[in-house]
Amino acid sequence: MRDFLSASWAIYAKDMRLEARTKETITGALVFAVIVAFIFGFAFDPSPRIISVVGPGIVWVAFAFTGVLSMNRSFANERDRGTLEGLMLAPLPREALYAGKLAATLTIMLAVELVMLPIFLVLFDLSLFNVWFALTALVATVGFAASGTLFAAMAAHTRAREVLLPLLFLPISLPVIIAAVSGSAASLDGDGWDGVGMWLQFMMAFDMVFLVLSSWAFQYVLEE
Amino acid sequence: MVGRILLMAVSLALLANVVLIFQYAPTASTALGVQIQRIFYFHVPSAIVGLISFAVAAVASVLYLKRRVRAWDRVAWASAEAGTVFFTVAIVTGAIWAKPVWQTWWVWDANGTLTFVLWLMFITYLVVRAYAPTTERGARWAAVVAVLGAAVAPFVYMAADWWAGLHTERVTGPGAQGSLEDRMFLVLMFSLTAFVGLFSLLIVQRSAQLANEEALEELRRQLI
Amino acid sequence: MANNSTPEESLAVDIAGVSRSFGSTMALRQVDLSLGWGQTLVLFGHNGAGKSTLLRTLSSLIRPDEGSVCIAGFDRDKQGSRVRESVGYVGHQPLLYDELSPIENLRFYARLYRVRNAPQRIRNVLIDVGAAEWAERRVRTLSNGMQKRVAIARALLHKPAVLLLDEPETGLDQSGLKLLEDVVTAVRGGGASVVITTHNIERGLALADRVAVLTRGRIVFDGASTETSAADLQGAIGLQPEVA
Amino acid sequence: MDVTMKKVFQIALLLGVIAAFPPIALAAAPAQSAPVESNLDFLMVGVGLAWVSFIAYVFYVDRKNRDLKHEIDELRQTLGDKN
Repeated sequence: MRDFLSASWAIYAKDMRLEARTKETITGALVFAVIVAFIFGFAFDPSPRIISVVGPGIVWVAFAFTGVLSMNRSFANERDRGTLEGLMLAPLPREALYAGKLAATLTIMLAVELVMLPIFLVLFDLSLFNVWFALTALVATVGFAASGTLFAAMAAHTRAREVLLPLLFLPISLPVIIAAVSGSAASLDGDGWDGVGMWLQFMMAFDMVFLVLSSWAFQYVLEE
Repeated sequence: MVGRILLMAVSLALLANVVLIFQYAPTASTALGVQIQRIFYFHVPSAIVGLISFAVAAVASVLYLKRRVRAWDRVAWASAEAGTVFFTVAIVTGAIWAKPVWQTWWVWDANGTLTFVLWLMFITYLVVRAYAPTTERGARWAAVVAVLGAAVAPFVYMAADWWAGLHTERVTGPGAQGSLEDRMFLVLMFSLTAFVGLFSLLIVQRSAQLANEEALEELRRQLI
Repeated sequence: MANNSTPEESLAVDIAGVSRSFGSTMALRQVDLSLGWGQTLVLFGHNGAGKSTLLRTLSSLIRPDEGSVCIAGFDRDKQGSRVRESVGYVGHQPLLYDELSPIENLRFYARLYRVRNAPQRIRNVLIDVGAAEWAERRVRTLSNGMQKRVAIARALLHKPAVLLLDEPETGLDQSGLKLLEDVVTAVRGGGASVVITTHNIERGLALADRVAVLTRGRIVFDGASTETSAADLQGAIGLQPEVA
Repeated sequence: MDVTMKKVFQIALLLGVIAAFPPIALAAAPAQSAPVESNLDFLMVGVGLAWVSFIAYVFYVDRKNRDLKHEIDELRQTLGDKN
């Protein structure tokens, strides 16, 4: 167990150090999210009545697609420089590699979501600063990252990874998107646990199943 | 020899099915579209057989990942291809039936959403197999997609059901039938068995064809 | 002796009946190979003969279609991580992160390979490959030859029982080649074994205890380096005489 | 020569079956009461034809498959003897 933690920590620390130095993924994802928000800004007239209905949808479309973007980076540069082989050679268990990469992608996605909150406030006068929304966002992003990391490892090895990753990722994460939008809507209407609770439990169940399943399937995706 | 008997039996069943649907099945109530309702006997069986093919593909994929026996992968591939066709038929017939009766091309109820998502998963299964760098990896990745697709199915169904409950009044979509007259039920069951027969016929044939392809490749290898 | 205990009676490398095909091309065909401890095996063969595939199979990167692979007494399927622990591999790519310095790269790998007293060990291997003075610069700013030296340092970091070198001479300058020979003799002296693939017959023979020739996925010659000569090898492989 | 004869025979058989469908529908037509029902029978013919051609295709693929398998086994035989 100690080996598992130290190995996944090593990978997580390395990815964070690389990201801190290059800031490649976070800037890309952030710019993309802002553009998506702007486009929605023009798509709907920002009257409070419409925004309260459409708001959660906008937020989660932006988060889902920036998620796809940041997942793509997590394995793409490892694959292009061939360093993924270095990780395959090392005696670390495949699940630790999955856990390290999952944590790295999750951190970047949550960071982008955090920075987007004030932008949604300014653009749509949509105040997302409440606990229930934060909980929904956290559990949903874990759901995204769980299968996303697995599919990013798959897509990185193909020539059409920008096409393949969304095709792989979006159908699987549809339930999370439905739950996140409904949960966020409920949290915005201010009905705490009785409104948001069922969606949170749904997403937590989803996360459990897909964290276990994805880390089991990870070995088959990586193996040459 | 078994193939021939199955072939004959399924052919007769399919032809008899056509006659049954148009002659024996009663005319439906106006609420269900009177004559157009007869498409129901194609729509529901193809959706059900689509689900069966997804289950077969998922189970065969798990066995292939565990035991690496090529036969399992061929079965999974064959049922994925057949399943894609059945789901396409289900979606098209569902739309044809929904438009005149419920004035929308598609009802996003639990059944409809599940059929659509699993159809997308099958497309992803075939795309991943085509885009993979080598045939072995393509087989393994496709197997992973099938397993994850099967795992997401209950979540999609539940999320869509809750979401539909929240948003649209309980429209009687293709799924919500109420009780069937016995003659309707008989024709439905006959049609379902005919379709299941067709499904197994396609699986037997397609996996035999895949086996031939692999045997040819093996021979070519020995010649070089 | 290597830092992990290796059962005495086992061999450093013991593979039998290994085949592997990619699509319709057979990369390896029923390959049997064994290598004792403290020995160097040099593998010759023209391009596409399957040398790299064989080496990657030994390193457990590639899973064979058939056959068994035992490295340092551990079975590849049953004790995968023990095999990976005992192998040092240098391929065509250095497997280093451009944005990190050699020291940061080695510190990362030291953690993955659970190397004890890592800082000391990192300094030693960097000195062994002559990469100490530019160990702080980003790998992106280093030349291919320098990156290859750091890659060799990475492969030596955890004192592997079996060192696998895939055409290590590519990219190395004269002093680099000299260093490579010192490293190989030092590793062999320490009781570990080395498998090298190369095109350079003279240099290969100089390092080899055992020589093997691979043609189209099959081993056509496998014997002590004394049993053969540069001329025989050229005949066997069908290579033009290599310019030393 | 006889292979093409076999093909001709099979095509003739297929066309025969397809041609047989309309008379059956028309024979059944008068039994229907309301006139509006008649186009239902044409629909039946249409769907029936679709299924017949599909079934013919399945038979065709099945035969192709078996020929291929036969050929592969033969190839394996000759290869087996050679080495």
